[in-house]
Amino acid sequence: MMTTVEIRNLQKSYGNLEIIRSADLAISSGEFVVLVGPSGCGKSTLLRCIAGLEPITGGNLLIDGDDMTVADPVKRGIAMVFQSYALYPHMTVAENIGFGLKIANAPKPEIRARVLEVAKLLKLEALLDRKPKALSGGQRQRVAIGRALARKPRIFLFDEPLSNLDASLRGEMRVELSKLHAQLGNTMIYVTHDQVEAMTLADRMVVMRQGVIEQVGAPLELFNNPVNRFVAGFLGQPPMNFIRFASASQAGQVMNGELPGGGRLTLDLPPAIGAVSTEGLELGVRPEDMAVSAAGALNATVEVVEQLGGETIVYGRLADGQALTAKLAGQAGIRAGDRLAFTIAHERLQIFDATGRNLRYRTEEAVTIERRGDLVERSPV
Amino acid sequence: MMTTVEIRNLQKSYGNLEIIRSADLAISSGEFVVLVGPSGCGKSTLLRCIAGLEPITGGNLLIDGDDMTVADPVKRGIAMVFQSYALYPHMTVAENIGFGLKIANAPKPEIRARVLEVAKLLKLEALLDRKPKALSGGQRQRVAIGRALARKPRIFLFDEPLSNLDASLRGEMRVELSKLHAQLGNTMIYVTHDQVEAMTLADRMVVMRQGVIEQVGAPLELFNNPVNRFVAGFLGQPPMNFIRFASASQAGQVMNGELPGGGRLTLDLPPAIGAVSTEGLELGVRPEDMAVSAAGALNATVEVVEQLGGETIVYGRLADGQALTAKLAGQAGIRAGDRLAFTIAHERLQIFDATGRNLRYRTEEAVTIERRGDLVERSPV
Amino acid sequence: AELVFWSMWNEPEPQAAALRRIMDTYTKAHPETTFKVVWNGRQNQTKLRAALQAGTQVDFADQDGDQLAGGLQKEGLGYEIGADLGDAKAALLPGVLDLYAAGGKVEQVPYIYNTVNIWYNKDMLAEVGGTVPQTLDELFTLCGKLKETSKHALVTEGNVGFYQVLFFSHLLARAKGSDAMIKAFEVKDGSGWSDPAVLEAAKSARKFWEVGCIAEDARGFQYPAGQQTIALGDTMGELVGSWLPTELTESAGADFPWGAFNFPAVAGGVGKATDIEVGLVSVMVLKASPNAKEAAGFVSYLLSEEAQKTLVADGGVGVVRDGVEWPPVLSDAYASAKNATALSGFGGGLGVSYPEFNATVLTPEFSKMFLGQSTPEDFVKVLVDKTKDYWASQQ
Amino acid sequence: MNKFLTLRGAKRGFSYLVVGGWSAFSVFFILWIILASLKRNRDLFGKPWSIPIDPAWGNYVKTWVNNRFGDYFLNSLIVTSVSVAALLLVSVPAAYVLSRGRFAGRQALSNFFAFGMGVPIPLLFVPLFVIMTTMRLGDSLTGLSIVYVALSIPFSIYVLEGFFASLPSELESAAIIDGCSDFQVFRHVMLPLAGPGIATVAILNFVGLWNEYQLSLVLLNSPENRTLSLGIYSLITSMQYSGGDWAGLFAGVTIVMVPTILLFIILSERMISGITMGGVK
Amino acid sequence: MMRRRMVVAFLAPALILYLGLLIFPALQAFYLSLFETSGFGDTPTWVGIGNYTRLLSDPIFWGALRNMSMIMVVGGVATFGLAFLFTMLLNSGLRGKKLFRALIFLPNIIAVVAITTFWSFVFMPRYGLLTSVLKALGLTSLASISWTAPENVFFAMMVGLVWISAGFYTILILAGADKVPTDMYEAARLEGASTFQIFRLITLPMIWDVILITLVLWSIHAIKIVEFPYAFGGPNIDQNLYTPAIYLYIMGFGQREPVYALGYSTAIGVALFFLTLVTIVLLRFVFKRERVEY
Ligand SMILES: Nc1ncnc2c1ncn2[C@@H]1O[C@H](COP(=O)(O)OP(=O)(O)OP(=O)(O)O)[C@@H](O)[C@H]1O
Ligand SMILES: Nc1ncnc2c1ncn2[C@@H]1O[C@H](COP(=O)(O)OP(=O)(O)OP(=O)(O)O)[C@@H](O)[C@H]1O
Ligand SMILES: [Mg+2]
Ligand SMILES: [Mg+2]
Repeated sequence: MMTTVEIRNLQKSYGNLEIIRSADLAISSGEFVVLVGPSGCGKSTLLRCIAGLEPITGGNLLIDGDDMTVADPVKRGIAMVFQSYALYPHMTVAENIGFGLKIANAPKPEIRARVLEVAKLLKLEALLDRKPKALSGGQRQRVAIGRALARKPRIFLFDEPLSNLDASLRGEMRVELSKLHAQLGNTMIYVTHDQVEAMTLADRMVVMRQGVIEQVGAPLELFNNPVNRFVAGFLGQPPMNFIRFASASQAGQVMNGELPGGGRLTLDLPPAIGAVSTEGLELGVRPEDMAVSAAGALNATVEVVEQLGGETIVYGRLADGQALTAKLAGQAGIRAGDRLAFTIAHERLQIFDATGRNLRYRTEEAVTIERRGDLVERSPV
Repeated sequence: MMTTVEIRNLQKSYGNLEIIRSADLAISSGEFVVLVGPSGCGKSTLLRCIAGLEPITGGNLLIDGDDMTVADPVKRGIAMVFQSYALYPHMTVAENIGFGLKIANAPKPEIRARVLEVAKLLKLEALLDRKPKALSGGQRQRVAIGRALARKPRIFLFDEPLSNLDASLRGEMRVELSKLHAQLGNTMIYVTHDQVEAMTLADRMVVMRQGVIEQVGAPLELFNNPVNRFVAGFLGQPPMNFIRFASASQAGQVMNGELPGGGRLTLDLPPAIGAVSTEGLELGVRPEDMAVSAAGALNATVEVVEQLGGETIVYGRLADGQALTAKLAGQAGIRAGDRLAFTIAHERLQIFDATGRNLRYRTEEAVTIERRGDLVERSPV
Repeated sequence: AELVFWSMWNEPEPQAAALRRIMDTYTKAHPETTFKVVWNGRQNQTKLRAALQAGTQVDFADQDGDQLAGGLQKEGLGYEIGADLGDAKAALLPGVLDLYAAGGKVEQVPYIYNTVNIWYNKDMLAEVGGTVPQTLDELFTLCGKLKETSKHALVTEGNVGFYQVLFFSHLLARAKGSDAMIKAFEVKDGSGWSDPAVLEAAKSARKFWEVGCIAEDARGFQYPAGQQTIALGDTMGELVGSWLPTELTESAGADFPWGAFNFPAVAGGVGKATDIEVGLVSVMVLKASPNAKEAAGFVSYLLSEEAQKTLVADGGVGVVRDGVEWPPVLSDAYASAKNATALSGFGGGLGVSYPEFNATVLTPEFSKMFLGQSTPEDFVKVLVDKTKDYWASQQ
Repeated sequence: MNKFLTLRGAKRGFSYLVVGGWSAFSVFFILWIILASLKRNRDLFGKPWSIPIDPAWGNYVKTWVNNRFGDYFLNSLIVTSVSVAALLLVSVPAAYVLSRGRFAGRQALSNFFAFGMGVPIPLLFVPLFVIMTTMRLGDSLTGLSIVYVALSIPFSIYVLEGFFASLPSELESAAIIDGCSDFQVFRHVMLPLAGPGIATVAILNFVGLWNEYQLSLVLLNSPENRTLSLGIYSLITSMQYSGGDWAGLFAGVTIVMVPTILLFIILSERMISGITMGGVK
Repeated sequence: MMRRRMVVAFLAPALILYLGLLIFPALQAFYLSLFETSGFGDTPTWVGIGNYTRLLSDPIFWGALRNMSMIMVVGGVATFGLAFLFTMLLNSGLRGKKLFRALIFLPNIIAVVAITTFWSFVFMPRYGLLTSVLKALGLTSLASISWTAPENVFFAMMVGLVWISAGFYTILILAGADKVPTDMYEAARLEGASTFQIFRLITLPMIWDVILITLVLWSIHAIKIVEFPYAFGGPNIDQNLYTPAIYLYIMGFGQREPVYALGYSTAIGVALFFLTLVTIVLLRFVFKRERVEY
């Protein structure tokens, strides 16, 4: 199945309200694209435009090279899982799932078989005869997914399909979706708020903000090489720390900065960068890129410690009062009031100028950066 | 504000369908209790029973010591955020938020001020005049929260209030809720699927399964000292690995086990345990409690590697084909097909018998276990 | 006293205006008598029924004589007024007071007079060189003549059964005399209808269609479409009451050459062409009225020359007092009333004496036959059977 | 691709043809009545298709003045609007309780009201007249309004119950949690949400009562109390005996028709802007 | 959750009016059906169920019942067919939905006499609108049909009746359909359902409660129908157009002929009432479905 989706300068407004400014995106056949962005940035709207549920205000939509800007939704060969589920309240779970097939005039036994298959996949076998009203939120969401799966469309659109599932079920579903994708090879466009989902499922991720696509790329690429402060801050949980330099100066390809509390940093800049304003520069440090060590350049006083079981989040303040978050593995015995020094991995730091631009953004195809200190001992297979 | 909630042998059925079997729970004043459990286990139902929206089939509900089993919802002094939002479609956002105050006959300027305050907190200022129809999913959810906040009730009930928010907003909201709780000191009962939320917000967590409360306790207590396989597997993401022993034998307070692939383990058992059946014993290992090391006792072949940016999840198989998941910090350069050896932290392991009981569950008040290898250098304050 | 008068007229109608004037004049002459009029419109008697149940005081009321006869009068609610009328009685056109006087008791007093005739366009008759037909055959001949000019002699309303039934009642009356209809019905085994004259009358009625007196499409005319064809010059006339010129004034214009002649005689029949069917409008003083005498006084006045003239002048209607000329357009009707040898109610009076049978059997069944949905033979058979049933159920 | 487009266009075209054709007929109907009201009687019957080049405005003057349509108009307006308002006041709460309350006998009571729709109105003429006269409300607009309200209750409750029943119960829960008393739940949440339904019922009743004449015929006597539809009715009955002014009748009909159309246009906007259940998820 | 006090307060006014001005007079009337009376203040004659036995053997009543059933079934199928069609088309994303909806409803706001007069002009032989259109189209054989002749008049009446009713029920059904959340339609559209399928599989079942209500209303309307056929029938209505309710009117209220059989007429009314009850109960039973809440 070869299905490409291309969006060219797509715009969408409700009356005077511009929701999507201008989106360009080319999705190649069989790709799994994940849309992320803050609430209200227009992800659902973009999905609805692609599905043909909303008329597009401007620009073009091409599916497999055919202009589908004004085509009927059916013609587009799309299945969608709605954020609001949109289950038919008068049909049982089985009927909901089989509805699309029934519409397509599939023979009854085939429908039944397919429904069972999907139900099994989604652990809905026991609920097939219930009406949506008697389902829990998570159960409803699974039915909504099942409905889309049953139809074997060219393109899947998912609007936060797992948001109401519990963590373990969500993990399972995620793996199932991943497998499904591998198996069917359909093109999938997926909206989520869950970073884990986004990072693990996506071939490519699209980060949106207020109706504008900020950056598109492979998950790690975005994570390691964000184009600006917004993308950097949006990905990663807890979010990246942005630390205002006490002072900074550029020397050609090198940026020298002084951290609050006195620590010093020297960071190289990409060759293309030229001279930049050192006004309002910020250092971007991910909480997980910090390690506690007496030799550390960043000194902070701990304010809050969150124990997540598998890891510990430490919230502190730098000498000048700026906030700092660190994520440590395991259950660290740290208490509020402790004073800690952190070492930070230089090669993973970003620098943002006052406009939010990432000075260390590398325009060449991003390279996955090897982890500092490789834990792996590769045994010959 | 001193508000305790006590549930005594509470039961709830829909017709013949028993949803909550028998729940006992005492929530002390100002406590933040989080309910977790798989989808459909009855969390929302329990909340609705407490709110007085569903008649209770059996048992008692006490609020501040008063029997409220059949009391009017208004009398209970409760605010609730619904899983399905339940916004009033005919009111603007401002009216939705201010509705409870209006009903309580608060003076208009006061309502306006309060609405603004809440809207600011929830970043809804720009949307105050819209109707719910013109809001995105996340925006609706924030309005639903705002509506509850505005009223300053004795008890807050939250039914997955953040499930539709993006990660960073969710993080912020979580901190806000936490602050709010600290500030108001209200009793809060909170349902969520998000483990991070659960772990960080909860004073105590309640784990439910199919209408039964499995375990109640402080988050880390549950995490470190789960009463059974279900609780152990439910908390922690990715979930705990359950590894069937190749063979096992009990010697008094000590359990000797052989792992698939030949590694051996010797684990002590709590004094009270007595003799147990060694049939079908499983070892519980959390993915984050494993470290790659040539000396490790667990040998696995890597099948899938998920790069989450800040951490790496490795899915592998043991010698006898059992699945194994490990979570490593940072972005490890591991590829499918690699063969890895893991060391595991003995003191953090659990052993489950065939019925799912945790043999290493300690009945004494659980102690936070110090992390192996303390990273902290405590500097005198 | 203040007399309460419930009237069948609507306030804006000229008849109401005329009555108003008469009452005013009366009050001037008898200052102790004033009037409170409730202009109820045609549903007057039905409303009266409810009012009487509620004990509302009404002193006198008016309505079509037929309806009063079958309603208030039949229930004995009318005040016997005969004695109060005095010499007015003698001054009326022939038969008027007797028509409804059951057993000689006068309980309602007609004051407006409508005759049933064939109302026609005089110019059209002249154009085909025709004269007023005296016999049925002459009428049919005239029909033929008109048909040649692709016009029609007569029309009817396809949905007005009581217009259609006039053909039957007239044919029967011309054959067997003015009271033939009632006589035939009152034979309790139904055999009254078995008289061959009845079948003959039915067949003759059908003949009006067969010879083209009436246009085929008239079956489908919904009132007032049929009568409008007279105004439009497609049809010469219609067998109908003398109200027709009034009804058509708006369409035909004030100077339309109206004429009227009686339904012609039938060969070998005992009935005369001067036996006519009439529709009278009557007043009735209610027995329960505390002011019955006073009301009766007014009713006598209503029959006076002065009052009757006012009715003609202001109301544009024909009246019951002999010697009071009707409006010019109705002059033929006046003549026919003056020369009447016998009077009967509408449709041979069956509607007065046996309204239910008339409404549920005779009219609809005749209409069916007349418009070609059944045969004359069927029609007669139904009459026989139903009459029998009717009387059987009355036991 | 193009084939798809034209196929879609054809379907579209069919929809417009059916709906548009039907609507066009309604427009034709209205126009025809208005044109008929401006014709002379002779042309009305002879040339039903003709357009009155020389409109007979006199028809209106006659009807409005001679037949007191001016007064009737006011009466109709008062009786109808007061009745509809009172009707809603009475039947909306009842329908609400009947559809969303939980008490023994609810279903039975609801059926009991529904059965009222089966009573043929003519049966009530005499008893109602007697009752109204006894209560000294005979021949008065007040009495008529009260009767209108009472007799419209079954239909209104029946239809309204349907509207209330389908509102999401989640919102009821939310309102209860927000501290609403049962009355406030009704007043602030359910009532506004049922707005389109209530508007629908209001329109249907308004139209029905505006054109009602049988009851008013029985209950009203005095000409000064008459309503427009009675006016029309007397115009028709006067056709017999005092002249068939059909064009005048159409003038009367137009007078009766115009306000209803206007009102309908205004109210239907409300009815049509049904509240989308966007807030419940 | 509702307090008893509110239940009482909300129900009381409606109940009082209903009992006082509908049930009480109706019972009085029902009682009257056991008498033979003209209603003119005479003392009624007790006949027990006499009026009813007479009714059973009254062919006119049966004929009227047949007409009524024709209206209910044939007219019902046509009315609902059209209403469904309009609902479907109007909800398929046509522009000008509001305008069309208003125009389709329009006939309902016009006095019945005006409508019947209009239709009699449409069907009038010789000069009628339909005839002249057919003539203009060269369909002379159709043009010469007399649409209002006795054998056709019932169907001519039905055309007019359906024309009005279709608008009425379209409005009610559309109002119901508007309650269906739009994402239901969207989901179905994505799954490839045609306009017709969406209507049949989504709209119809989801507004089943409304459909049931409209079906009940239609049946009651058909059973009680007087005005339209009566006005259509003109001053002396043809038996071809009788419905039981018209027959009731004619027997009891001295229309044209002075028939004042109030007792008998009332018996017809009572029979109609029970017919209505049976129909409502039957409909509710046959069309009963689980209530859909969304
Ligand atoms: N019908 C509408 N009219 C006006 N504005 C609307 C409408 N629907 C959505 N919006 C606005 O469009 C913006 C984008 O909405 P959208 O639903 O696409 O957001 P989203 O990215 O999916 O958010 P979330 O993650 O919260 O679901 C929001 O600001 C929303 O308020
Ligand atoms: N009205 C009802 N009738 C019958 N069963 C119901 C009804 N409402 C809920 N249930 C069932 O009760 C169980 C518990 O539902 P509940 O909504 O409490 O689950 P939950 O724990 O909140 O799940 P989730 O996390 O998916 O929201 C589910 O299995 C659901 O199917
Ligand atoms: Mg969204
Ligand atoms: Mg839930």
